[in-house]
Amino acid sequence: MSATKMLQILDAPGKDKGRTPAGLKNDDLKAMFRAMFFTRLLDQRGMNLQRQGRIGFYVPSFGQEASQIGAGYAMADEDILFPSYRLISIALLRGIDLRHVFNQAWGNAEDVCKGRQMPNHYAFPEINWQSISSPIGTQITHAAGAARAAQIRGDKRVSWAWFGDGGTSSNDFHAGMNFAAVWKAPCIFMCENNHWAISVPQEMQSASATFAEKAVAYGMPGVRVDGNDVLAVYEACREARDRAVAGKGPTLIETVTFRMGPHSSSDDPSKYQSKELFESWQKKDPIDRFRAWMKGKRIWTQKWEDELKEQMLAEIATAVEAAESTPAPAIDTLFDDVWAEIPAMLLEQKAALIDQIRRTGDIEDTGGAFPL
Amino acid sequence: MSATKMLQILDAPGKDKGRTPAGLKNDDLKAMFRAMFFTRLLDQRGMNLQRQGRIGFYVPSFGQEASQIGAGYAMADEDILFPSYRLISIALLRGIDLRHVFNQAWGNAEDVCKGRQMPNHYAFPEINWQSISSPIGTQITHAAGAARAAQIRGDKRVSWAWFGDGGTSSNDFHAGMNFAAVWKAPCIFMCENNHWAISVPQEMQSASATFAEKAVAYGMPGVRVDGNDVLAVYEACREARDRAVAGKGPTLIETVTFRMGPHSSSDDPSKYQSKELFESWQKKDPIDRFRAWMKGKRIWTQKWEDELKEQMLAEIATAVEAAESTPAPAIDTLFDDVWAEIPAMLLEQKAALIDQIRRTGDIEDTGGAFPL
Amino acid sequence: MPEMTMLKAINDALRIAMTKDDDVVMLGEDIGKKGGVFGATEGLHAEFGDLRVMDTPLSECGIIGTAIGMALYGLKPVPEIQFQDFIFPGFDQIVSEMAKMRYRSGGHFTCPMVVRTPSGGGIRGGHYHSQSGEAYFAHTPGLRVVMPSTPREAKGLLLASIFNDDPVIFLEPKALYRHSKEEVEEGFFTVDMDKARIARTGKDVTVCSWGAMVSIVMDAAAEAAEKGIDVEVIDMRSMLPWDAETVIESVRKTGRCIAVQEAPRTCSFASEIAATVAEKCVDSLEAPVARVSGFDTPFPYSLEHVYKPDKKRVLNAIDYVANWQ
Amino acid sequence: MPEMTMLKAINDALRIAMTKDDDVVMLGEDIGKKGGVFGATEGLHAEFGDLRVMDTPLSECGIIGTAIGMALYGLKPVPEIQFQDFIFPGFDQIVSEMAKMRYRSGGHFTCPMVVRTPSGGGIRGGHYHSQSGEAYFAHTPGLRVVMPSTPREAKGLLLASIFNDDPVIFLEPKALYRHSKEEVEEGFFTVDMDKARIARTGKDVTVCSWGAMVSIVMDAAAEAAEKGIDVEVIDMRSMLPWDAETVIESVRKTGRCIAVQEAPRTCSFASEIAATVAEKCVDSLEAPVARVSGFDTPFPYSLEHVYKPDKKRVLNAIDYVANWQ
Ligand SMILES: Cc1ncc(C[n+]2csc(CCOP(=O)(O)OP(=O)(O)O)c2C)c(N)n1
Ligand SMILES: Cc1ncc(C[n+]2csc(CCOP(=O)(O)OP(=O)(O)O)c2C)c(N)n1
Ligand SMILES: [Mg+2]
Ligand SMILES: [Mg+2]
Repeated sequence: MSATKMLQILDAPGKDKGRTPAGLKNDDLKAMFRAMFFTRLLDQRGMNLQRQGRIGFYVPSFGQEASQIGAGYAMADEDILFPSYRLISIALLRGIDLRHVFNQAWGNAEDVCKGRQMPNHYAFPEINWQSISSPIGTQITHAAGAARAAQIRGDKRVSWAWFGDGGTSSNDFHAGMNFAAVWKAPCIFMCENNHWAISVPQEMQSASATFAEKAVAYGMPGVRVDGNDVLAVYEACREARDRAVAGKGPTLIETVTFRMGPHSSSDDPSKYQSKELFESWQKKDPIDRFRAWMKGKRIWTQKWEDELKEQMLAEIATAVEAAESTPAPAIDTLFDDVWAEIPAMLLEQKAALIDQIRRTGDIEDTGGAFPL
Repeated sequence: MSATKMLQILDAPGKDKGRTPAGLKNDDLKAMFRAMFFTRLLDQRGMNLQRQGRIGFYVPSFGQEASQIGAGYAMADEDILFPSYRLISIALLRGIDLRHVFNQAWGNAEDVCKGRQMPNHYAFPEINWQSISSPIGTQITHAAGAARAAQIRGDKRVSWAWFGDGGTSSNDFHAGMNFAAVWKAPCIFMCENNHWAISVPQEMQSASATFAEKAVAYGMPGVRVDGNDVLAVYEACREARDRAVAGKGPTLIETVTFRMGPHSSSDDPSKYQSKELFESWQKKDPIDRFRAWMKGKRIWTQKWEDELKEQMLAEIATAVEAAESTPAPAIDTLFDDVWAEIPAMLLEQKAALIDQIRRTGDIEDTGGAFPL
Repeated sequence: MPEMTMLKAINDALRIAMTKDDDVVMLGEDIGKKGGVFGATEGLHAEFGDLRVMDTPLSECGIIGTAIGMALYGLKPVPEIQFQDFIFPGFDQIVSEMAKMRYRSGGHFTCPMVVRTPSGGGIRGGHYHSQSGEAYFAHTPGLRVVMPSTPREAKGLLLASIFNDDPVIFLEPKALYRHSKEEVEEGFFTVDMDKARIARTGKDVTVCSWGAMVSIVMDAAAEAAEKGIDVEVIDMRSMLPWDAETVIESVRKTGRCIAVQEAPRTCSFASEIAATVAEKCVDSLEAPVARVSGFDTPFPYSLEHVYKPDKKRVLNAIDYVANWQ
Repeated sequence: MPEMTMLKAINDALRIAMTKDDDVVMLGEDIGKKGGVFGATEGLHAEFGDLRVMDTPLSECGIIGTAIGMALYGLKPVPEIQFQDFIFPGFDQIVSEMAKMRYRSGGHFTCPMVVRTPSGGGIRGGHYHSQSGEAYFAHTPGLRVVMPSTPREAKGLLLASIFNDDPVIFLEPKALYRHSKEEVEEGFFTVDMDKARIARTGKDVTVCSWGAMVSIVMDAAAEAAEKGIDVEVIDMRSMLPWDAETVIESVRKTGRCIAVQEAPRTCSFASEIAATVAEKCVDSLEAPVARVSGFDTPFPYSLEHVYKPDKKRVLNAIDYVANWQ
């Protein structure tokens, strides 16, 4: 593995072509496909819901399904995830109930996060999925710290941090990589290079030839892998995890992929992205590539996919309906969870609000549209 | 030049040994020696003054004179300096009046900075020496920005940022290196690797094999040079400057040297540094090495050095006396220069203070000792 | 005079500044071809090119730090931070460098520059696209902290900020970007940021606010007038330095005062106004100085409309102080 | 009971916490072999080893960010920031992550941890080794902001902070590190940070302060007593959440109030106290609430003693409010 040469398996030239990475059975391959496919369907639905004005915001991961699921499949249950906002695929793979996803999108009363954050800012404690925030990169130092904590406790658990090409410019990338490397902490840094940070192309993000090479600055191995090749991503991650668990320290993995949709439901790439570039990547669609490979291996059939699709769409529809019909959180929840207990000063603010509503009636929701 | 192999000239094996870098005449060599030697004497005096309780704080650069003067000699007058607190040598080389140095150490009424900053936090506008602050690394992005500004204006001026091994861990190192590289800005990043960030040794600062290698992360050349070899440092800097002026972008230079004194007048290295390590570096004293080389070339004589020393000590003594006998800044200067004009709210605070002093007398100076 | 949204007025001010002075440069995330996520820099990259309108890597530390370097060199940088909530990775540069440069160098080095950034709620942005951080900046001597309340104010204050010798944090009330419209003079003009603006004269209660809250306060004042309460509305414009005199003079007349803001309450600029008014107007005050503000919680998502002070909440406070005895 | 300096009391508290609970870990610059630049962690590295007392690379962003990760994992990290002035490179982690973690995750993830850092003036440290930044933190819901005023308070409040479920910014008044001495109980005990401490009872004037200012206020109170002015001194202990009740009750009794701090004046915690007192005690106040504070300038070097409120300045304010009519 290398920081400059790109690992490929799916349709790589030569001997790699067609091999199945060690440890993967047909059922695994099918599960990987299923997860990628499900993500695509979910994203289409999420974007639609936003276009219809039913939810305020959505972040799809069109084109990045292999980069995500390859990694997700390499993780162990006990591992700890420090995800970005563009990563719902792995939560689904780890078995998160779809209702949680849509409850969060609506920020309703049953949302795990109590309607306090924008859509796509999930927290799923039952799968060690840490709470997502918007500031780019902040989770990277958390992952390094959690990995150090596992080391201190003597636990064999690996922390995974996800971020984009843009995220490599953040303060926390620099600090997180450096601390983890000095500590030789069991941490894997996943850089999804989807070529864009909103409208800023990768060559304006960094003058380095690759993002994987940034590992050199920290004395850490850097691996560059074809991010539209789910098997290559899986293998690179698996090896990095083995290293981490063996006490050999952290790894930076760059998955080279492409954002095949807008940055989010608020973005219009036509202002800054050429049609040709988009089309050249469409040809490398990670689902299409994996499907073709599986078909060649006779693991995939059209009938299987059709059945999957039907089931999945039904599942999504049910979850959407349930979430949409759940009311918003109660007003007094606004004051919970700032501190472990509500202090007197905040109780007073709460009482004043409740008193005002009692006297002058409900507060009108005037809305507002998210631009980004 | 290379990020992993170390450039040496002074007593390097093989053909480099003894060669004089292009462009340096005997007078230049003597000027370089003089500047290194002067710095050493000044630092001894500064430390003494602090020990005697006459100034509050001092930062010496014992052992780093070659690393600094080699670079200082490679700069052009029009270049812009973004120095660290451990770099008075270059200000002296560029002809700063010694009185400025001691006025600043005393923070007296004639101090360029009006007594507002700790000792060693100089600002020397007449030599493009930017104002120094204490937070580590903040000047690195400034240098990148000034270099970009020169590029925008079409000026052939180079910005120089100085920082230590510890400084490479700062947010601003990461951002400054990245921005400068993406912009191909005429900027030189000088990392003085003196092996310590106060008590933290370089191997706890970064797991990378060298600091020069960090350049790879930014797609920028990195150069590792013997920092106790003034000629090697000069040559590396000269080449980097030529590149910058030619529009070829920034360079990171790591000068490998050693902090042969305490971190500052407040530090005691015996708690964390072995005597053996110190002694091994004492043998590589940059002034001794350069003296030996010059002697071999018959450029140096004991008499010349003795005369220099006498002159320099007298010069220092005069400047110390003048600075020490200059009074502290007037109390009302406290309110100047926060904004371009003093706003009403601050005028009111000033008036209240002046009024109080008028009524209740002068304010007592209770002192306080700096621990770091 | 053409009618402009606040976004258009800001875009216009930027274009005028760049045309007037070659030293004005802009840098930030997505401000180039995309024209900014809100469109404030629309068209400027095409007009002024790569060297004057720079898309940057994703680092607010880098954006502000390099802008300071440009200012030290002699340019007039106008960096954009995509959301005020994302200014914190560059906070050290603001507090330690930008704010203190003039003072620490004895006046020899200065960094006049304007950090533009959308601030406040109104777009369903949750914790991280809605905060009002003015108190952080207003507690930092050396900075100017300015926030406009209408399109005309935005243009005039932005031009005044750019052609000013101090570093400015210019907070743009994103709720008004598209939802405010006003006739705005063409060409170059400035608005005096050292003076607060009396947006409505009145004799019963003084209400101080800034940014997007001003129009809400104006609505509340109109409704209060129907009930016979005559409200004087002060648009603060600048929070550091701030014009206490105008406020004090008003409260000496009305005897009652309210400060209205979106930010959390504790240690806020509303607290500063209340403290100052209570001290300076102790003899004329006929009621406690009330603060209407966001709660001491993070900015929420689903309940944003409950968190942000609205007309009802302001009216409630007006009733409270007007009826106090 | 042994007599301890504040430094010793803090060192003692840290040792007790680490002995009591294996999950307590420390990280920071120079806290290992060197024992911290002030010596607060002296001996702890030798006693508890590399895994529990970690020297880190020079990055406050890394120190606070990784400490949050450790807290999320279940440890109880106690990071040290070498000077409060150097916390700003990690400010984003504090404001965006540490403070909001509990709220944004619906209470599912929390990061109880204590960021210890020396604060305030008193060592001739100039701009960057002297600042009092409490207002920045006290404006950030979700944080606790605590500052002790004596060695005993330091030990008890630090232990209370470590064994507490919220993230705490623990500001150590460096001026008192070596210059305060007091008898302090041995072993584990805590001090209630939710309650302000009445350091001196009095009936004429209430003076609120915290950290190093408390002993200066106590001196001033003693001198005022000679002039027949009976001062009640309140040590706030915590600035967020803060105990307004104790202050209000006191001012209802004395009718006069002063807040004393080292920090710059505008948007400060003294402003918060003044605003709240003016609002809540409007009927009992017999004088304006005065603020004695640092000026709205950076912290100076040569004129540090003029910048920091001293006994004379406090007495001046006491005279002012006591004689107000
Ligand atoms: C600190 C910070 N600055 C700016 C933003 C606004 N922003 C949101 S996403 C984004 C681009 C992120 O790009 P990348 O890291 O490549 O991730 P991707 O969206 O491509 O997956 C930006 C600039 C932010 N969220 N946080
Ligand atoms: C942001 C910040 N954190 C901590 C400090 C305290 N401090 C002052 S010097 C220093 C070590 C610097 O080491 P290095 O960068 O290697 O420079 P050197 O002193 O060795 O020249 C530290 C930690 C500081 N000044 N700024
Ligand atoms: Mg990207
Ligand atoms: Mg060093």
